[in-house]
Amino acid sequence: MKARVTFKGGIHPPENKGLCGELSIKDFPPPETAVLPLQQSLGSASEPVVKKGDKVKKGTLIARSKGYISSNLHSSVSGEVIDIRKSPHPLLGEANAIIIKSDNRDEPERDYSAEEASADSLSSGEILELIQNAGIVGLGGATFPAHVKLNPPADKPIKTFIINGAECEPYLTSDHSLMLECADRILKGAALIKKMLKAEKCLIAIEENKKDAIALFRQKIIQLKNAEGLQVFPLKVKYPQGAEKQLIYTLTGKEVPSGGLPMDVSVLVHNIGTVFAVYEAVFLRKPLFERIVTVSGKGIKNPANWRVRIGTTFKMLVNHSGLADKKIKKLIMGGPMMGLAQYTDEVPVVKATSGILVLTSDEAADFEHLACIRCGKCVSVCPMGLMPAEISKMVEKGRIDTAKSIGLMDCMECGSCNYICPSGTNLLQYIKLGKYEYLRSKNVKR
Amino acid sequence: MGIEVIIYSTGVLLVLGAGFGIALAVSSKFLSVEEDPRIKKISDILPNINCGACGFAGCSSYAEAIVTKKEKVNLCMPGGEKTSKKIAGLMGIAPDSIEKKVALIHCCGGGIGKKKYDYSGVKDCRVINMVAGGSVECDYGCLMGYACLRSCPVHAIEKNENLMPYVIRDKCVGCGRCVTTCPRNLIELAEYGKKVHILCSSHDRGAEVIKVCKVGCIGCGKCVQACPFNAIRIENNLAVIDYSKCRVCGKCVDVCPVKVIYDWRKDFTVPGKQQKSGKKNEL
Amino acid sequence: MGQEETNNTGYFKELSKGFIRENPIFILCLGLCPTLAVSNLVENAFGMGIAFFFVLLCSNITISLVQKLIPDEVRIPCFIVIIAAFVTVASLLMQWLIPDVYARMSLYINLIVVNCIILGRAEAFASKNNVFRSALDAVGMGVGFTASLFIISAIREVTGFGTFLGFRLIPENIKPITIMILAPGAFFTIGFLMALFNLIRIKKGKVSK
Amino acid sequence: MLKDKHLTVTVSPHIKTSLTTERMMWIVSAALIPAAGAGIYFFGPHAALVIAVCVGASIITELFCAVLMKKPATIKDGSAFLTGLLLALCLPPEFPLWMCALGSFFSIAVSKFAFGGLGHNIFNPALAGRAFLMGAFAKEMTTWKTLQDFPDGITAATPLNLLKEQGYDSLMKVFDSHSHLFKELFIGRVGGSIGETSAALLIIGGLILIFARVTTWHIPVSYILTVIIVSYFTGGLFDIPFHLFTGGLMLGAFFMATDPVTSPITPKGQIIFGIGCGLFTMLIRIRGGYPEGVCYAILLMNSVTPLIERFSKTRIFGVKR
Amino acid sequence: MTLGQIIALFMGSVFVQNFIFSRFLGLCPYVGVSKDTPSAMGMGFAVVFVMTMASAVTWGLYRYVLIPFDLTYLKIVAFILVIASFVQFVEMFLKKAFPALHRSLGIYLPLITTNCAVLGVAFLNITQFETESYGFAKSTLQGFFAGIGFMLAMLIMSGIREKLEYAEIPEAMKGLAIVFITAGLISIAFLGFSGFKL
Repeated sequence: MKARVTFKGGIHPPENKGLCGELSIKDFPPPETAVLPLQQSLGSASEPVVKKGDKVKKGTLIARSKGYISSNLHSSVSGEVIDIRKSPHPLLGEANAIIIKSDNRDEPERDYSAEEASADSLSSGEILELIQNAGIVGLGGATFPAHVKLNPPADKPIKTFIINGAECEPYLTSDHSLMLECADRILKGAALIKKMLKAEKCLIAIEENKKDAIALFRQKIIQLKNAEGLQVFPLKVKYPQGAEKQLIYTLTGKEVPSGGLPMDVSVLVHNIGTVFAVYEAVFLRKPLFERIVTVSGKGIKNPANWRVRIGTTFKMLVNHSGLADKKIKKLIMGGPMMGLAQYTDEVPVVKATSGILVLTSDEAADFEHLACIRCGKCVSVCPMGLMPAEISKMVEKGRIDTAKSIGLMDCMECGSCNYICPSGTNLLQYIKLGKYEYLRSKNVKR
Repeated sequence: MGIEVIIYSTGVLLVLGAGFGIALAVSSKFLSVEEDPRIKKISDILPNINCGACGFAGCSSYAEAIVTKKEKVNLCMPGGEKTSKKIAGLMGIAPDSIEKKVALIHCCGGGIGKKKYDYSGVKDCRVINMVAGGSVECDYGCLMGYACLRSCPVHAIEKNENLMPYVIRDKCVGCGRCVTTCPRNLIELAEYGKKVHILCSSHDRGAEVIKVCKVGCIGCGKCVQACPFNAIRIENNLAVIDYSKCRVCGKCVDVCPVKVIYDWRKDFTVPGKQQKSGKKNEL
Repeated sequence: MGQEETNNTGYFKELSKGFIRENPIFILCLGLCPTLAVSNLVENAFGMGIAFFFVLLCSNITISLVQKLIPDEVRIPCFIVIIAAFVTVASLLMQWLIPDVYARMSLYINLIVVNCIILGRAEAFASKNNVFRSALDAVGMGVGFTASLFIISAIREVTGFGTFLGFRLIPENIKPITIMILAPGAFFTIGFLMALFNLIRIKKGKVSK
Repeated sequence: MLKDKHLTVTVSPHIKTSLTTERMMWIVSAALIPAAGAGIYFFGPHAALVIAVCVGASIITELFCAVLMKKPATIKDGSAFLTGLLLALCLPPEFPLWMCALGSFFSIAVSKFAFGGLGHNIFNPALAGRAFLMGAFAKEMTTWKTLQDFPDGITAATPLNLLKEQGYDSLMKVFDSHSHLFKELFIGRVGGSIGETSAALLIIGGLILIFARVTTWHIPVSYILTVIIVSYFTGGLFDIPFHLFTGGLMLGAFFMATDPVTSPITPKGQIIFGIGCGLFTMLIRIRGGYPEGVCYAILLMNSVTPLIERFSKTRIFGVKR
Repeated sequence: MTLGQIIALFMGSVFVQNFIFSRFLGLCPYVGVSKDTPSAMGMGFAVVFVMTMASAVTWGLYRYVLIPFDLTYLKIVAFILVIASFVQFVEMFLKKAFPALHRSLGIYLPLITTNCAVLGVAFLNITQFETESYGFAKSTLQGFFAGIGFMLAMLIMSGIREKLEYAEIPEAMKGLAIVFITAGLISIAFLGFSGFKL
């Protein structure tokens, strides 16, 4: 199996990455009140270990993981727990959250700046434990708990570890700026994970539009002493280049089987941000309570990349960056292709927040929905080789089983079909509806 | 034409007929397949709208199940008692009685409740429910995406003037498709005879309900006191009627301060009708 | 089919149902092959209609007469033989009376034997009802069929040839739409007439609601 | 403050391409303008009238049907305009105007709106209209106009007609040499339908479509390649440019067969579709009763499009064949 | 028979004189069973089989029984008898061997009995080959090809009808009306084959 030039399909939406200007990371001041939703990862929500009135410091564990797929949650400010109540959640609409009022002292639980010398001699189990304690989840957006993913079953060894620095979503530059700023640390984290997994290769995949990052990583790897198997892999600029299955196909030529996981083809993919968080957790013993967030979009006056505490509300970030004097239409968490539109700016930054976009009405134009003219563009752009128009038509007519038989459940919801459709058909919405109905009918049958 | 023509033709036809008759008779011996004629008869009796309420793939497979697996004969909701009696007569067994059930939407405020945000996209409540937890402030309110309306095989659900879906009780066949379709589980099958219902599903506390909806149950308990048969209880901030005790007296209807209890005998064919909402706010 | 209820209905209803309510072509959608094939000229349509009427009437009467004698298993072959006999008679008669019309459409006259309407009426009606009712049914159906055939052929002849029963209706200098007398024209005519019937039914349904 | 703004909420994605159906239709129409212009230039003002009547009748019929079906009138999406234009381009320049209107009516009302309007039709409306007119008024449809500035002694027949009815020799009598014939065919100074004559302009238009990403290369390329191969094997080298540049092949391959609604949705299906079109075109041209087979070939393939789609499904990523 | 003749017969029966689109034979099963492709295919195969065999059998009957005894006027009765028994046989066979197929074809299998296409091909064989030799191979092949043409028409229509299920057809056009309009349009396309020089 060999690496490919690229995968089949995909689209080229306008990048708009230049909006952010220079790619330095600025520190965003800790919020007055931090809203920390208990549900930060896939799986079950974590269980609070603090109660109203408790004093916490920056990095104090405030909620423990509950169940196998779940993650820890730490306070992002020092102060007092004032409530645990339902509040807006960027993914779920509304969910329980721990509200912490800052005492403005920003006192850390321990010193997070010095590197632990002993990190190199830790065993795999110890590293995993550190990662689990730090509450690390996949920071690309899927928010799958990292310790679960990094601990594959014994019969599925990982040969290739891929670091996903594609950042194919338009507008977003948070990973890019992180790569430029923290290349050394990322490489350290990468080496650590590679060693832990006993992987043969570690590929750092970066889209070609980030030439400076590619050059930087290449240079750093040459300087590194034990850079065996470490390699930078430039990717063609295309959406969804960063999608796990497509990335694996491009880099290794292997296709993850339908319904399978990357470990079925001996590959593990982690986002660049996650690798950095692992570095921090293991070398600095720092839990995940802040992350890089791109605040951008044509509705924002001064777009930038911020290092933001989890729990900061979108409102603070948006107000701080300033609203442009344009007709504003949407507030989105994440990229414009897969991000989630928000109904209120009261939602807090969570671990999954890679960007906050304020789109004007000319960027996020809906156009009149016309009848499908069967142009086949959705078929040719679908990276999963599906026929989105057919699937959505069948879902619309209630033929969920037929839709399933032509690949309904293989869709990864990248939205390429929806982007390209000249008729303005909301293909992805129908596909999502179909998935929902299918799962529901399966539950009913049981 | 002489006599010989007639003899010839009769002869030829006789020979032909006899030949094929024998061939057919022989082959039918070898190729015969046993099939119960009752299956076809039963599927003729069934309404053939293939709604699936019986739990089978369609009317014909239900018919097959009745004959081959001795399935119960009263599973067909659309056909009702008449059908089950007919089938029972055919099968030679006593029919089980079935109560006619109709769908009931436990919300009357969607059109009047407050909007959380402007939604654009596919107008289907199942989709809307996926976006930031639904587009109306009330977490238990109808989203007015009309998935139930479209799922109804007999077109028994329509929109009223507040654009809320409502069930035309006499058209409804009780197949239960809308029940499984509703993303917020607002619809249930209720007995046709019990004509007083509480049309709200909100488990929020009273104060929160008032904030978001004019016609939401606030759990005040007045109906509980008014009921002479102890048929109403407050369950998790929501009044619930126990239909086994309810005698349809209608006393609870008048005491309800937010008017979420409806009596269908009083011509409330359209829930929410008496609420004069100024503007029509469709999604 | 609910035939057991027909005993109570009036004779006129029996007769008239074939005209519109159970029109064999537009509503029951039976016997389409000859309808399409011979409806390019009104003359042909009449020939077909009469032959059809004759066979339907005779076979309905005969079958309702002998229904008791025929065992259930072999009834269809018996019906077919009876019908085939009358078709033979009709075809021989036409050959003698109107040889030029017959020459144009002998194939379709012969194929009356497998016309779904005749067999359908025999099976669904004549084998269960008495002679008089069967005859009424046959007359109704036959008239319905012939009338439908007449409408279709009139449309096709006027548009396709510009004539009606050979008389020129549309002046020579306006070119007739030749395709109407070809195969596609037959399909279009019957398709749109069916749509028209549907439309009427929908409208009626709306009014009664 | 964002709170004061009206936030719209939708499911992802939040951005969309700017290439809408509407724009696609107008690009196709624009790409046809050179060929239409050439038709008017060569055949005179009546050709312009034919185009105007077809377009006008199409739009009026579309409006009429939309009102009748209580659907929003969709004139500005350009589909009716395009249908009318395409129909006009495959009619003879001297075609009676009322027949033009009738053909347009048939195209829009019967082959498009009876099936539910844009996106639901099975057959290419313009071609269905042309085939209808061919069946209805065969004589008028095959009466061609003599070109004014043409070498003397030219009959009013198209080259394909000449070849079919009078044979190769008479064709060569009209055009002295192969190279002259091909030159005239390429430029378009031959008898024929309004928009079919100028192969060069049609190719330019077709390339515009492909580069503007309105259509893909699959159908035109497989169609034209099939014609090249079949004509080589049936007639030799001379036949290749002749069959390519005569008649409606270029118009059909670039503008008619690529009609998205009536062609298969998958790339593989589109290639099969193109090959089928090519085979039927050549079959009808060589053996059929009509000199030109493009129209019928595409219609025939339209009718089997659902079947092609059924057997040319895409391979789902991660699923082994 | 030469290969050229066979090809000519094929083109003639399948395309030029298609049973559905130009001869209007066998329309009842055509509109009835063409709702989905699998059953259209099954019905198509059944028709091909029956048509071929019916052509062969009626040839024998006509050539060796009806002509020698001068009973050609009895052809209607004789043919229908033969075909009816034959279809009965096919039906029994299907029921035994392919019960699933038999169920999906449902009430339409008996309709092959009254399928005018089957009887039609027998009559056509007589009339078409009256002037020339009424050969066994020729008439059987004609039956076979006519069946293929019928099946092709069924498949085309079933594909289109499956697609039409998702179309927004006007209320009045739904059902058989649109099927006939579609058939008309297909038959326009088939006009392209008229005047073939074979």
